[in-house]
Amino acid sequence: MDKKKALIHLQNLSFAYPHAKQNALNGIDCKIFTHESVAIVGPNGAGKSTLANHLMGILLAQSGSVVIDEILVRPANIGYVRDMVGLVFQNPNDQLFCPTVREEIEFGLINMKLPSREIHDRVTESADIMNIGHLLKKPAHHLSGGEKKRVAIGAILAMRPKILIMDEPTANLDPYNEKVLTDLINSLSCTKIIISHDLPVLFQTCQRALVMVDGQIIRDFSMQEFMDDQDLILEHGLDFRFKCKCCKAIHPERFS
Amino acid sequence: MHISDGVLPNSICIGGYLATIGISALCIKSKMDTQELPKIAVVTSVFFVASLISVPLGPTSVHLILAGLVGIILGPMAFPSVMLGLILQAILFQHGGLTTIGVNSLMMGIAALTAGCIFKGFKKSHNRRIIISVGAICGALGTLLAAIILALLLVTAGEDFYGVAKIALAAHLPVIIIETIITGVAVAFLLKVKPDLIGVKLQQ
Amino acid sequence: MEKKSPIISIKNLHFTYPDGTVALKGVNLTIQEGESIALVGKNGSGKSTLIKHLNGIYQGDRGEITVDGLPVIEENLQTIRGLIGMAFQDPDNQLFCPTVYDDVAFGPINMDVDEMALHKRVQESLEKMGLMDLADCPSHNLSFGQQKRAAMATILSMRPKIMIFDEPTSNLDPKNEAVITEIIANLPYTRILISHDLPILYQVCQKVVVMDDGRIDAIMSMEDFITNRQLLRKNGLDFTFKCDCCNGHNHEHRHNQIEKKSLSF
Amino acid sequence: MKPDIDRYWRLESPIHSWDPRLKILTLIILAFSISSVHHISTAFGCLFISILILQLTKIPFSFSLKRLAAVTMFVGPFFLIMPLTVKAQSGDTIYFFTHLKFLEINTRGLLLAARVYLKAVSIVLLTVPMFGTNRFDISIKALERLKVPNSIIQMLLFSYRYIFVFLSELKRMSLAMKLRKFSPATNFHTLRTYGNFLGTLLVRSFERTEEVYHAMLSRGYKGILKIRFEYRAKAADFFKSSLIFMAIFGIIYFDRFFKGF
Repeated sequence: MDKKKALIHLQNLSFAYPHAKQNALNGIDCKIFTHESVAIVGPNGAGKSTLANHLMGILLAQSGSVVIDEILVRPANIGYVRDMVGLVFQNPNDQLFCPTVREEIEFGLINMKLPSREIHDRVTESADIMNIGHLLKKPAHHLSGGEKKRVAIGAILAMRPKILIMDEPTANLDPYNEKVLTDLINSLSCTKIIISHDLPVLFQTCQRALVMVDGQIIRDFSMQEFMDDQDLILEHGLDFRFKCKCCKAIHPERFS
Repeated sequence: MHISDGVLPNSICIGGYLATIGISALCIKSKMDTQELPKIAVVTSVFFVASLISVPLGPTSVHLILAGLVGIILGPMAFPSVMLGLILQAILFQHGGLTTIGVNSLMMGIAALTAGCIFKGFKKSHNRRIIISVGAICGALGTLLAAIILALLLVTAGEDFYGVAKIALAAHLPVIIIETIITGVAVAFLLKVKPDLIGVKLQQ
Repeated sequence: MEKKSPIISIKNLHFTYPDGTVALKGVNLTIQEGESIALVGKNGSGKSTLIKHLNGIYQGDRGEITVDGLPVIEENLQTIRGLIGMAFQDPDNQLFCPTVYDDVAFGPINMDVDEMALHKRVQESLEKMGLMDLADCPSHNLSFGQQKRAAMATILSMRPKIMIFDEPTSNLDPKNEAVITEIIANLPYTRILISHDLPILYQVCQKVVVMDDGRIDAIMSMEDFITNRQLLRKNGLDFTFKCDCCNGHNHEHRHNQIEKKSLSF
Repeated sequence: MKPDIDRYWRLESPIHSWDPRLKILTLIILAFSISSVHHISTAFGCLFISILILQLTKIPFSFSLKRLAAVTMFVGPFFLIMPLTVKAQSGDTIYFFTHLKFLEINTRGLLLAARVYLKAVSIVLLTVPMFGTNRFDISIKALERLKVPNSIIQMLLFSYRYIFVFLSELKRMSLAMKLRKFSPATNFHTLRTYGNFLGTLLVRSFERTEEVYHAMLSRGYKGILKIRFEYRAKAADFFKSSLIFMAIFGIIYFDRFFKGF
């Protein structure tokens, strides 16, 4: 196991925002390997987004280091890092601004200065994966929440990142669209990092869970172990017991 | 594009204030029932924020003026909107001076009103291309007019400022090109996504 | 038993948007005082349009509505808007004043509440929502959970008889979700909830009104609704896949154990 | 860029405790008086008065200094342009290069530019004591008591509120663009991107206005924003104003009748 090279390697990473009393990240050590899908969970303010921002090179390590695919994240390498890592925002509206879905997907590719044939191929490919081929000519603005989300992921996917970070991918979706999206996420082959509060979704999509509290990773174990650790879940306000009560009412047979 | 404090003679500054108050009052009375107030205010804040976007121009960068687009979208209410934006800018960012809110409003507001009037004439058109081109021309015109009024105002400061006026006018020529394209693209976007926002009804 | 007159009654309501979209096609509905109603349906089925008719933001083309016995017409609007507190989905749209205090005071001021009573009401609402320390804060400085609570305080201060919530728990983390659900569940008013979040509906509401394509499709009890898989699926509320992860983890059981412990001590 | 005029409104100083109505009225008259100054020596005097008032507020000078960037950007070029373009008058000193005869440098232009700059800086510095020593909304409410129409006040307050909403929207959206490897340059792709971006902001804002307006109606809004304002002017407030009026009188007297230096 140790011989395998880590795709993402965080070493003693610490970060504090200006004027903040506490460190937002406090000595993070962690390795993430190719094709893993990792859930980052924790209460608000635990440092999940700050960690994601480090992986994108939006924030730079104040001490310690972030290494992605054996390249150290520092200002000179930002372009490379952004080729490697794609970030899907929580609110797709923050990401979509083009008059049509096609232009939306093309935007990143034009910025990468790809030839037009390649752009065309990648748009088709990404639209196929996310099942948005029928929307290409429509303005993203008029789509439903679930469709927008798929377009936002498709636009990132077309840039072919090796690592896909998703911030609350199922926020604001109804259960049906949640299911559709969860299945789509499961079909993606790249390395995935999902930040979410939604344990059921994480349970469906991830094998490994990193639990963050107060800027530290307090647990790093398999999703199954995490779901079994009820005390931990309760302690950090990630409880979904009352959702289960609802499940029970729908499916009494399963809980007999 | 702003005239700072201390450039123009006081009589012009005060005159600018009076004219701005007069025109705003006319615009508000003529067009608006009080129900529209919150809407105008929210759109004003978008333009305020948009004017913070800086566009690279060769080695330097310029901020967007958007007088044309304001006129296209708000019509007669463009003038009070410009005035509000400038008051907020003077207080929050110090872009425009306190004593020159009046003249600056006149400069941008008249340009916006003119652009709005011209665009209004073509709203009934069913041809996408015509509407987009007119939008782009309004963008150009808004900037050009504002630059001309800027130059004229600088001239009132006396013979010594003629040179500054000429150079200010010349410096805005590349900005006109930028504003033309951006306004054109924005109008095309709105036409596609929400045409009623610019008062156009396209047949599908 | 004497029959109470309904607090809301809607008869044959039709509405078409100015752009020609037909949104409501003959809605009939009565709601009794003290009921909690879950209003569900697909996007575009007319839920939001319907609730905006209750306080006269939209005026129907045909049909009539009465709220607390008053017909919803121009002369009564001000009174009716005092009776109905409406919480919108995005708190940024509900908090339009420079400070939280101003926002909470906005409703009562428009209802011509005098200065002393106003201050008391604002204090009371802020206290209920746990926002006393943030009264003078601009709302853009609040966290999302605080904004949601501030938005609720703005309607509490109007002391309405009916409260309407549009997606009250969207975008919240589980902790805040639980807090907001708790608050809504304990409000002593007639409540109408629009939400895709079945658990909160389940906790708060006893009755479900299903809308489809501008009409009322079904009215039933929450127990009936929640066991009707087909209807749940049709309205995008099918929760089943979430149950997979509850399955095998009997949280309820565990929770009972913890409670038992605390009893025995 | 984030408006932070509000940062120091909680400090305590003679300027902070000054009734906002009198404060704004007095200082705006002072601003116009500074704008009318003709002589560079008086302009220096104005700058001194502005800095004095600013120091009284106890707001760190560096905070106010940051606000001078925009003025410097607008007036800065005057220092380059005016010496070259001002028409020669009798008594002017002119430098020229023996080989570049057309390039004449007139020192009077330099003085003119300096005068404009000094005046602009003095006035810009005044906005900090004027609006930075009360919470923004209280200053605006004070304007209503100074007979600015209610409609304007409403729009100012609402715009102010939504500037923050759109600023954070703009920030998130431009970050999203940057992460998709967008780097602005002088080309059509950049302009098209900004045009679409602007269109998106506008569409989203319009949809927001609808909801905001409905939220206001729901809480009984009838077109007038009722404004509560609790200040009462005291003797000390009038005393502060009269001190400033004496300074104004001094400026005008020195500039017009004493003819500066």
